[in-house]
Amino acid sequence: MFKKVLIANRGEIALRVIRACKELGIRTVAIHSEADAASLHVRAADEKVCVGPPEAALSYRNIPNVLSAAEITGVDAIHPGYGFLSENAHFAEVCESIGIKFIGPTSENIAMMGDKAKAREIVAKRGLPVTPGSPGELRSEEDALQAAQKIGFPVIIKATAGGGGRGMRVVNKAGDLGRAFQAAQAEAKSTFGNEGVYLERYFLEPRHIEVQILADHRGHVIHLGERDCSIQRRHQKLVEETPSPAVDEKLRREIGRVAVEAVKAAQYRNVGTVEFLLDKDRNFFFMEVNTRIQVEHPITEMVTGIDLIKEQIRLAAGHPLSIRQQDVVLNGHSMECRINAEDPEKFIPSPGQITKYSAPGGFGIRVDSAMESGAIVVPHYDSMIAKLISHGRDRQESMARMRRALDEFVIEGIKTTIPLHRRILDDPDFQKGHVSTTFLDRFLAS
Amino acid sequence: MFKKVLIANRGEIALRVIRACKELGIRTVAIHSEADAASLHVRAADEKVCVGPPEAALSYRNIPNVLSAAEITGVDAIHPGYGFLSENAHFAEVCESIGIKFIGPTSENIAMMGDKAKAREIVAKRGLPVTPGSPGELRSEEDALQAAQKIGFPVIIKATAGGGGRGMRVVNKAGDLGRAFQAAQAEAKSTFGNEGVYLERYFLEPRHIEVQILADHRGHVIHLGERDCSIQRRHQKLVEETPSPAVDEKLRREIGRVAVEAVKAAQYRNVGTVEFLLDKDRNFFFMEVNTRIQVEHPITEMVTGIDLIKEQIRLAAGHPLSIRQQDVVLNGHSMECRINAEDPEKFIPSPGQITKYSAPGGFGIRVDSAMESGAIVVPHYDSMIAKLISHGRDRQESMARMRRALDEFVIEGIKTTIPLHRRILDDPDFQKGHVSTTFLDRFLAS
Amino acid sequence: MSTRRSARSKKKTRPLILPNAFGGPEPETLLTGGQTKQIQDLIDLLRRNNLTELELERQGVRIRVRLEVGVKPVTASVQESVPSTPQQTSHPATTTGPSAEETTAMVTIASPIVGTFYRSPSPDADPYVEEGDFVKKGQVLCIVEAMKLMNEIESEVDGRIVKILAESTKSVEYGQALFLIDPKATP
Amino acid sequence: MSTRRSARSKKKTRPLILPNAFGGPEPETLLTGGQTKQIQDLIDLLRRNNLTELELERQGVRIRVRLEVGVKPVTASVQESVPSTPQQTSHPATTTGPSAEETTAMVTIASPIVGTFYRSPSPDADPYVEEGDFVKKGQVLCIVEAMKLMNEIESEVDGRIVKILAESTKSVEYGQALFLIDPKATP
Repeated sequence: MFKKVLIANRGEIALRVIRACKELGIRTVAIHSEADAASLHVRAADEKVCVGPPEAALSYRNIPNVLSAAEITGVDAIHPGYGFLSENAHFAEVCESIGIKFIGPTSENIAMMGDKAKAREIVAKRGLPVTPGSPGELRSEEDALQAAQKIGFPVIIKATAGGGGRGMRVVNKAGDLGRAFQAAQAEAKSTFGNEGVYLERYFLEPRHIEVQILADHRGHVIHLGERDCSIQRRHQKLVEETPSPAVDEKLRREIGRVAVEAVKAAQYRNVGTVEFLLDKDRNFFFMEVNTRIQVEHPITEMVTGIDLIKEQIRLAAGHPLSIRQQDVVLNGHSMECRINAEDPEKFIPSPGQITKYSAPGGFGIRVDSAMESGAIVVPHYDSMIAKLISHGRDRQESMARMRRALDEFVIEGIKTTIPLHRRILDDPDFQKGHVSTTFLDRFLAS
Repeated sequence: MFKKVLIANRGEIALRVIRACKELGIRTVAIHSEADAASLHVRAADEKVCVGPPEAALSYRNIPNVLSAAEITGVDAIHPGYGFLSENAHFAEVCESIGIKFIGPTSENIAMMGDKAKAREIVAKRGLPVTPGSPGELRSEEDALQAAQKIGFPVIIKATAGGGGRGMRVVNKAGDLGRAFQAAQAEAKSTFGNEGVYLERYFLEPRHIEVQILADHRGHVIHLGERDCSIQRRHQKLVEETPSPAVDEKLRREIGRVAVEAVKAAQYRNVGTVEFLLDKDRNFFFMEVNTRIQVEHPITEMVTGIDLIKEQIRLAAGHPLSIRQQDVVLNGHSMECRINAEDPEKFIPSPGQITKYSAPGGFGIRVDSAMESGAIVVPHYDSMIAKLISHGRDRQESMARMRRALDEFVIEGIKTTIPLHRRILDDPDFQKGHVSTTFLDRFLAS
Repeated sequence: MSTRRSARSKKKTRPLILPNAFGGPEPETLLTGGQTKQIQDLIDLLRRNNLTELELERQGVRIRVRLEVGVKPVTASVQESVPSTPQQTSHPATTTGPSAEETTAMVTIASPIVGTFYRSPSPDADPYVEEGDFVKKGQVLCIVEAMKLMNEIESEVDGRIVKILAESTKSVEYGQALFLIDPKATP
Repeated sequence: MSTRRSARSKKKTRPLILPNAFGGPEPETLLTGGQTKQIQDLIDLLRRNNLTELELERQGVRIRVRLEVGVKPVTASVQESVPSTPQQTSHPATTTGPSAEETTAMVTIASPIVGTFYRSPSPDADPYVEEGDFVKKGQVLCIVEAMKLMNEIESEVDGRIVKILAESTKSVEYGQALFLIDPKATP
């Protein structure tokens, strides 16, 4: 097992990883920008290194400084968290080359899955269901038109290097395709430095269902059930839950099997998430593999009892899987609300000092956050400041706990999305589990 | 189901009950003394009533004021928490007589089990194992001597109305019996207003094992496994865990069956706890029944997923048990550390203002507390200010989580027992689960 | 003695009216609003009374004003730590306390028990007292009903009823101010 | 150009020494406008009342204003105990910063990268600079090794090296102060 791990991240996920390391008896090194010198994740670690100015590109994404920090502190491994360098194949490769273990999949896994069109190809070749779409990257407008006419409108154009809604365009008819193609390419290039785009059938009211997988170095793969992440605003997840109200035991087995096969096809290692679209007729289609720990991983932990960060670390250290598929038991229901430092109506970021912070507690409530009274939410990074996670014997109890915990949560000095979450939980359709990825837009419009 | 419940308690247990009520959609009324006007449990409730000055006897134990508060707010039921009026048969009886449901066992149950000697008699009559001792209350010194000589020294004299170590005396030889008998009687009278005492064999290094039971109004009874509460200082529990390292599946079934039979013998209703001594040869003996929710109930909740406060409320409202014995599954291991506002070495209470309060969070950690930054720990009540509860897949993980959570817990301005808990968790005997009720005294002496 | 039915009194038979057996505590005014103004008030108070030192501490707020003997200047210190200010939730019959000026040298009669406040011995009887009335120490001012018992609340001083702070038939909590009496007033 | 072996350099071959390509940021101390205003208000209050001392503590900020008897000037001190003060954990090569007086009008040369600090180009060579030396803008002061690359750190000003704040062969983090230079000094 590793003796010392550097956490190449900040905020709640850095603290989450530090906690797991402490429980495993591993020493920790925090890195931080000048803006985060007083942050909780820094104080929670055994050692700390300032790696740059507030701008993420010059600090948390600064590969030379991050690796120098790893070298001068003598760590065995680096945990990248999510975001920043977590899906940077080059970074994973450099780590491997200098003998520092990258806690995550191989650099080849990251590179392969990072090319969304390529990933679809590999999965489709195995005979697994992928969203109908262009076979690979689109070379031209004509190429796009041909593909779109074959699968039928509406279609969605996506960046091959994409994620988070950037470089995406929905096209309803052939006449709009040319302009959308060019716009998506331009946005893809400016955002990801890669203008490659592909297209897929666009589903009208799909659910976003993802499956958590674990894979060891011997190629054994298991899945830990699904997460329903349909509550999204501009492709940013806001509320996640497991099990999905739309997935029964039979569908769970089927979609789990496909997820396991998909990552086996890619010789995938460590933890990952396979994302699917689930249409109204309960057909599901592979979308992509996320080669990192996900923000919403805690809900899977709550129902399985399995600590995913510890599993990541154990798998990276070369341990075989300690759990067999038949040992995975899903207990009850869990839900997560992402609390963002944003105006809950206009979604304008609301950085500033938290004058009072008091997190809810008690049975069935978990809070993952690096915030505290007096902490300053800086404007340089993601606006997510806390994850509120509930667990109950069933969806009803889990929702009731979430409601009372949202009522208890006190964050003063900045605006947060807590009131929005409270409203979502009061919505009758949400309460019945009748949601899709279009739910939130309609909810906000009404 | 009840529409509105008054919580006749304060601090963490009042907040615990308020949370359960909110999750059930029940309105809540907090009561408070003048010393607690600004407390979190008061702000968490829908309504609040000041019931007296700081002295508990004139406020929280003031039956006329508590019942008047229930009347003027129009509640259907009263939850007594633990301590204060929770085991007061007269209070339960008055509640029943004025048509307000007492959330707990019947007043007869409380009265019967409150007489410890009587409870032993009832259980012994059913042929269940009780600690060898006097058949009932001791009438005289000669009576005591006769009983002691029959069962053999050492013996322990206990108050029939007792609890919490008051009115107890260990006697090693016949010559010491007379003085100890008189001292125990006097202490029993001054503490409980009842000088009745009885005696039992005194075990040298027993474990304190207790079984959580649930009983509905139809007489169906189930148990939720045991709790090991052997880490005690002067009969005050400090650390509890479940499952007990000393109890295997076979013993659990056996001790559970006895616990269920014992409360069936008393026609017991609602929730309760049956306390046993477990000797080194794994013989167990009935000690008493606690007719209230226990401080340490959360660890049972963590491994069973069953919300005991909600069950109390449902059972009091006349709902039948929704869980059968075979549906009770124990998942993993849970531990609780009671954080007291006390000097961790001298155990002198440390009231005062909490200048900074920051509770630990993350996976497998639960905190039940009504404290916050700026809160004032008043000297009038119990010194317990927080319960830190861990849960893990096994005892190892649960302990590792507890350790890192104790390290994270920040309470400034007053002294707490956190450093003591940290030391206990580092003790090799504790880590191996080799403990008894004498553990802490030896630990503190070394 | 008299009988009276409260809102929830269906099961009630003959409630008793008990004489006052409680001593009411006096509510104190809290520091709220501009601190500068309050410190100034304390300094003025200190000067007017030729004090050398004045210290006030309540609910996490400590104010200390000191005048060095033989020296003109005064020392003042305020210490406040109030993250836990009580949040007002909907409690039965919330009464905002009288302001600082009103209570100067006034005596407050507070409820010694939790119950229901009645201004008259029975629904058709006249109120015990009205605002402006002069009362004697020991005179009954009202009844607070609790547990089917009617408790007479008596005045602790001679004086004039300046204000009646609770509403008849409404519930009152322990320590809630019921009457404000000016003990200096004479008929 | 020169080669040098660091503590973890078994795999290293021929490291490069790079010229300074970074600009060091200057640390600032801040007092918010609101705080200044509040202190002024307290001083005014003190003066108006000829106080000797006034202390105010609220939510972690304590302000004390004192007027010495028979002395004109006013002393003001602000103590802020932000709940999130960085706890000093064992980080590589912790350097306590120079005190306020020392840094007045001084220029701090900070490390623009994370790495290992070396005062000389090779183990057997003389240090680039010593305390008391006069340096020119652009003159190499030290090397910080990172990722097998030797980065030369140059002076940003003309002046005298007042203090060398880091220890050779020890690691330095981003922004860590390495040298204190007095730009007003002349040889």
